[in-house]
Amino acid sequence: MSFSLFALQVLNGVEQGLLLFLVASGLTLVFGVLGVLNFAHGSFYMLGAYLAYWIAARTGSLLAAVLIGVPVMALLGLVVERLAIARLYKRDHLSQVLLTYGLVLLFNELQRALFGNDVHGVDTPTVLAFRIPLGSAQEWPAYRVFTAVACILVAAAMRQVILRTRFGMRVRAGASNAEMVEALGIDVRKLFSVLFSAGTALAALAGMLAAPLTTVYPGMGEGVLVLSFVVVVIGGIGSIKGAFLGALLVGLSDTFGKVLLPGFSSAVVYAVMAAVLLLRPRGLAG
Amino acid sequence: MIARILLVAGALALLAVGFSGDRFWLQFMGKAMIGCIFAMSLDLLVGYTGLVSLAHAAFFGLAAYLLAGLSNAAGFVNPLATLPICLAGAAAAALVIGWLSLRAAGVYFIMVTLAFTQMFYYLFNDAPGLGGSDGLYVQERPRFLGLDFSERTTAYFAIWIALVIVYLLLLRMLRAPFGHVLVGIRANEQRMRSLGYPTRRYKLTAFVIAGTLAGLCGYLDATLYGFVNPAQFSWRQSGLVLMTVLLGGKGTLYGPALGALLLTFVEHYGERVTEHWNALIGALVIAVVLFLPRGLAGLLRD
Amino acid sequence: MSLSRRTFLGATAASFAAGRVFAASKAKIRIGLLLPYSGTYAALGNNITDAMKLVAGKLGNKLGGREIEWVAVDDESDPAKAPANVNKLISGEKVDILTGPVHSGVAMAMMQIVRQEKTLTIVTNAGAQAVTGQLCAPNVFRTSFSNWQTSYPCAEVMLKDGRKKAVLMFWNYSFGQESMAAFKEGYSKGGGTIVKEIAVPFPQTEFQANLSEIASLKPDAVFVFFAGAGAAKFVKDYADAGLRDKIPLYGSGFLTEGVLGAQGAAAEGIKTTLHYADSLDNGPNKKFRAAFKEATGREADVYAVAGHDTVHVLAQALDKVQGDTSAQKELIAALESVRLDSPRGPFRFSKAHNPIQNIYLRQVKGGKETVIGIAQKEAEDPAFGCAMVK
Amino acid sequence: MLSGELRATAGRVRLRGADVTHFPPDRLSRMGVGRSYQTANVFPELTCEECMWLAAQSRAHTSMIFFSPAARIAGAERALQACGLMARRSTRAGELSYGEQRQLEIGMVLATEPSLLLLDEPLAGLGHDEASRIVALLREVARDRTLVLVEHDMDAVFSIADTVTVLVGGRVLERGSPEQIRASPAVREAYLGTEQP
Repeated sequence: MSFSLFALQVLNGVEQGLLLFLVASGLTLVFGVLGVLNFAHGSFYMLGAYLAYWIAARTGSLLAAVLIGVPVMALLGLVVERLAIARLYKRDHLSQVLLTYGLVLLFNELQRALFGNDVHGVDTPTVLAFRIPLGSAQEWPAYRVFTAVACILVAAAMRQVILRTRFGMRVRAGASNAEMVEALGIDVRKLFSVLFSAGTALAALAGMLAAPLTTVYPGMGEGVLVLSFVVVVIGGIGSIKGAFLGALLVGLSDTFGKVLLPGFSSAVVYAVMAAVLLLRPRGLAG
Repeated sequence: MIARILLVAGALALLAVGFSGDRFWLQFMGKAMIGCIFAMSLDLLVGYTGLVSLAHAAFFGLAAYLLAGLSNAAGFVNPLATLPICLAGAAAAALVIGWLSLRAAGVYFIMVTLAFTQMFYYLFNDAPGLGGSDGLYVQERPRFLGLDFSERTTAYFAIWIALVIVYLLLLRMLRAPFGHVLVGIRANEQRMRSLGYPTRRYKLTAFVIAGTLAGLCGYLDATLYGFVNPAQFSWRQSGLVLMTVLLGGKGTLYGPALGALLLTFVEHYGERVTEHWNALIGALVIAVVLFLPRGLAGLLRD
Repeated sequence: MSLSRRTFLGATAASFAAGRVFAASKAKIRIGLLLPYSGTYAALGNNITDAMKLVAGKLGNKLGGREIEWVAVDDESDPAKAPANVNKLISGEKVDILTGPVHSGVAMAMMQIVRQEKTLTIVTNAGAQAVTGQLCAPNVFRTSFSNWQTSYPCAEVMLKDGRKKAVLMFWNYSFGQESMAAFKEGYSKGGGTIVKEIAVPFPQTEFQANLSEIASLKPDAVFVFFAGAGAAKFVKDYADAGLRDKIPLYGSGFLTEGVLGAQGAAAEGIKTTLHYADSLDNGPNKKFRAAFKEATGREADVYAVAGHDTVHVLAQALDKVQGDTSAQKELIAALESVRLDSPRGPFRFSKAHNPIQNIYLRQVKGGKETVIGIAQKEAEDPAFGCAMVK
Repeated sequence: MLSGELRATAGRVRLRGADVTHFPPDRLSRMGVGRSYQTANVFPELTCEECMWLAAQSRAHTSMIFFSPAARIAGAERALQACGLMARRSTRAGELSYGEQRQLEIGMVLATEPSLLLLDEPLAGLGHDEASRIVALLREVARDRTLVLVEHDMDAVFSIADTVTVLVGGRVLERGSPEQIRASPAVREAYLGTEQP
């Protein structure tokens, strides 16, 4: 592999990892603070992508889709938390897994009923519909650069919120000891609702940003969900920093797996995960 | 006492189906009974040891593929040879996956087992010579001493015997010291450790036993249908059996078996009622989790 | 008294016997549909079903004089559930004729059982080679295509265009693998060289790493197999990476079927081969497309055409045997002699019971699939390993 | 840390001369270190008898027996007797009073036949009667075993202990027999305050 090709592949891996981070960060936050393993997280990603398609097709603008869609999904997250997830906080993991698995089935049907089974494309915003030449042969669509930058911005913003705001302080306290937070007189229920809704919005935002890149199709959430699990496991549950590192590692190992071990590339990611677990059973940041 | 009579009556009723000779019901109930064994074996982990594993389908699929491989490539048809090999294969896989996964506790364990299931799925889906997503036929199904297990009746009785043996075996195991230790681990693992139990070793043993039984299910399934496919490895299958255990009532052994039977029938008749069959299942799962956490067995006891 | 009693008994017996004959010819004919109505391929299952019901309706809902009773099972495109679903239709519902499925893994499970049970079966989509190859059986027909048919002819097209060095890229599942094998067969025979084969795990849709690789390899052309969501994504990524104008893209027709809208301008100029195109200019096609649109509000597609042809094929053959499905030998002979003027052009069965049909060369122009020629006239699948072909 | 549940950041833990700093709790238990927790830590779903059984079984080397039913173990019976819960043997541990749960827990530790017991505030949260019952039990236990007791109830400590170490802010303030401690002005000032007996 020539150096320029190698550099290009690194770029591809990082870009893939960044998008994955956006999904996984919501998952890890919700788990870290609420203690709920949310299988429906992938469904929020999928619904986000479908909303992006649906709104963009009507308004002609992806930006409008994000501005309308993200609040809608945050609201959906709030409703789901109140109706279903809130009943799970004191329950075992089995109940959590199954209830959210049931939600996955329901959301799949919801998507079928609302949007049908077809595959849809979403146009990239016209401002970003140009390409940046890379090397002699290949070009990179500007939109990919945009999503990568957007993901980094979201990551930075999350870091600021968690480290510098009152809300973030409560989130950190909640992640380390939920009972303590309750004892301090903070309304944990409200904190949990807001956080779950934020996690949902993050997943949906990732789906919306990814929509022009991946196209929109039924079942798109499940592959992302399993990969996000791998990211969270590698990174260490509840750790945003870990999720960031994990996502980059997964993105890179998937990219290089495809090039170096074609035919078994999908198993590479899981092998990496097994290796990390062997060395650090609680994840990179755990 | 009443429960015991009901169980015996149920077993005899299942046995009676074997004499009906009806080709549909033989295969239908055969599949349902395999589901019973599958759910009971998972209950050993979920209900008794407190381990929520999503790797169960992997062992099922692995044993099924092993049988297909032994039959197609090596021409092995004698179950006295193929059954031990397939079970050993499932057990070995369970040992490796269990050893790795049990390094992680609680929710990590769930995610890691899920990831391993996916890995197995891709390995079997992508590996050359395994038929890819089309799957494989078991060209020559097990037969010996004039018994041909591609005959539905013969296969049915074999499955029935397996079901009865597995039930009695698990029952006995749970009443033995080993079973008590598992229950202790589920109830309070920290305490078990401070009492001097190397709990991980016990959990791993339970994981391997359950995985081996899941392998038995795969073996029986491949024998009954003569067809194996990577979809049998998919995490949806693992999710489904987990749901069966909860629906039936975890930690009761007979409950999950009951759940498997019920779900087979619901699936058979439910599909005619509505096209949105999966939404129905989804709603059912949510309802069971929220309103019936002890499952059908809990209902029966009250 | 005794006489009249005997007469009465005799009369009853006679009428009973007559009744049975009558019932055999007039009882409803049960047609099983093993198709996906949920999951990724639900749209395909719905189109096949709607087309079948549409055509049956035009024929008075009767085949060979017997009223049709449909028995549909949602196979969810899940091969793990397939054996149980097939059992349900054959042993449980006792259908006279089984049709379906879309997913070839489901088809393989189905073949295993129908070869044993001898149920008359019409495969309406799945293109697995084995169905009319290694596993071919007198009681199994296919009205769709074999994977070979959709890819082999494209090799010649590429060579004629002067593209002698190609990269292959495909989803690593049986549909993709078989399509590639067929293409390679034709391409090497014609003197082309394959620079690299890239297998992408199904159903992954992350292609960037491989696109970078293609860009560095600089072949004359790329031949791909993707379908559905993967096809939509790949074509867009390919154009986004700036490769569309540098290295022309060829593929089996499924690369653009049903996803042209999602692909948009990125699909412009792609050449594909398939046994059908929406824009085929013939009477039956125009008629069928109009009727389908009117009945369902949707555009007909290659899947609907398979449904359309399935019912016409059955109608022709069952008319010949007066609807008597128990006379299977005669019915099979009747099916083998079917000639159809299908929306896809002339249609008849090969000895292996796969359609002999034209494979069209299509190109995307102005966002529309246009037929620019026939890639292979009356293409017949080689039916490797089929015992019925001598 | 002593019982292996928390990892030491520095220093060494020695047991009979062997370095056991990084030993897991189950291994320490098998070496004869029994422990109880600050809050009662039992198996709420199991009966007293079953709890005792599990504890005694851990020393029986037969726990990997799969197919013969669990038999009664003499050690379990003895421990039930010793902690005074014979009458409650088939009550679920979760349904016991808090004091009884403590009794049960000490009984479980005894059933593992330890040579060294680590007890973390065994009297915390107990009423006067219950506490005196536990103190009596502990005095009995201490006769032929080493007992390490962490406790704030000084009366109880003085009545059981041979050696008392007073820790203030993580530092050893004074160490000696109960009499010496009682007499120590430093301890009196730092800990007992005006509450002098």
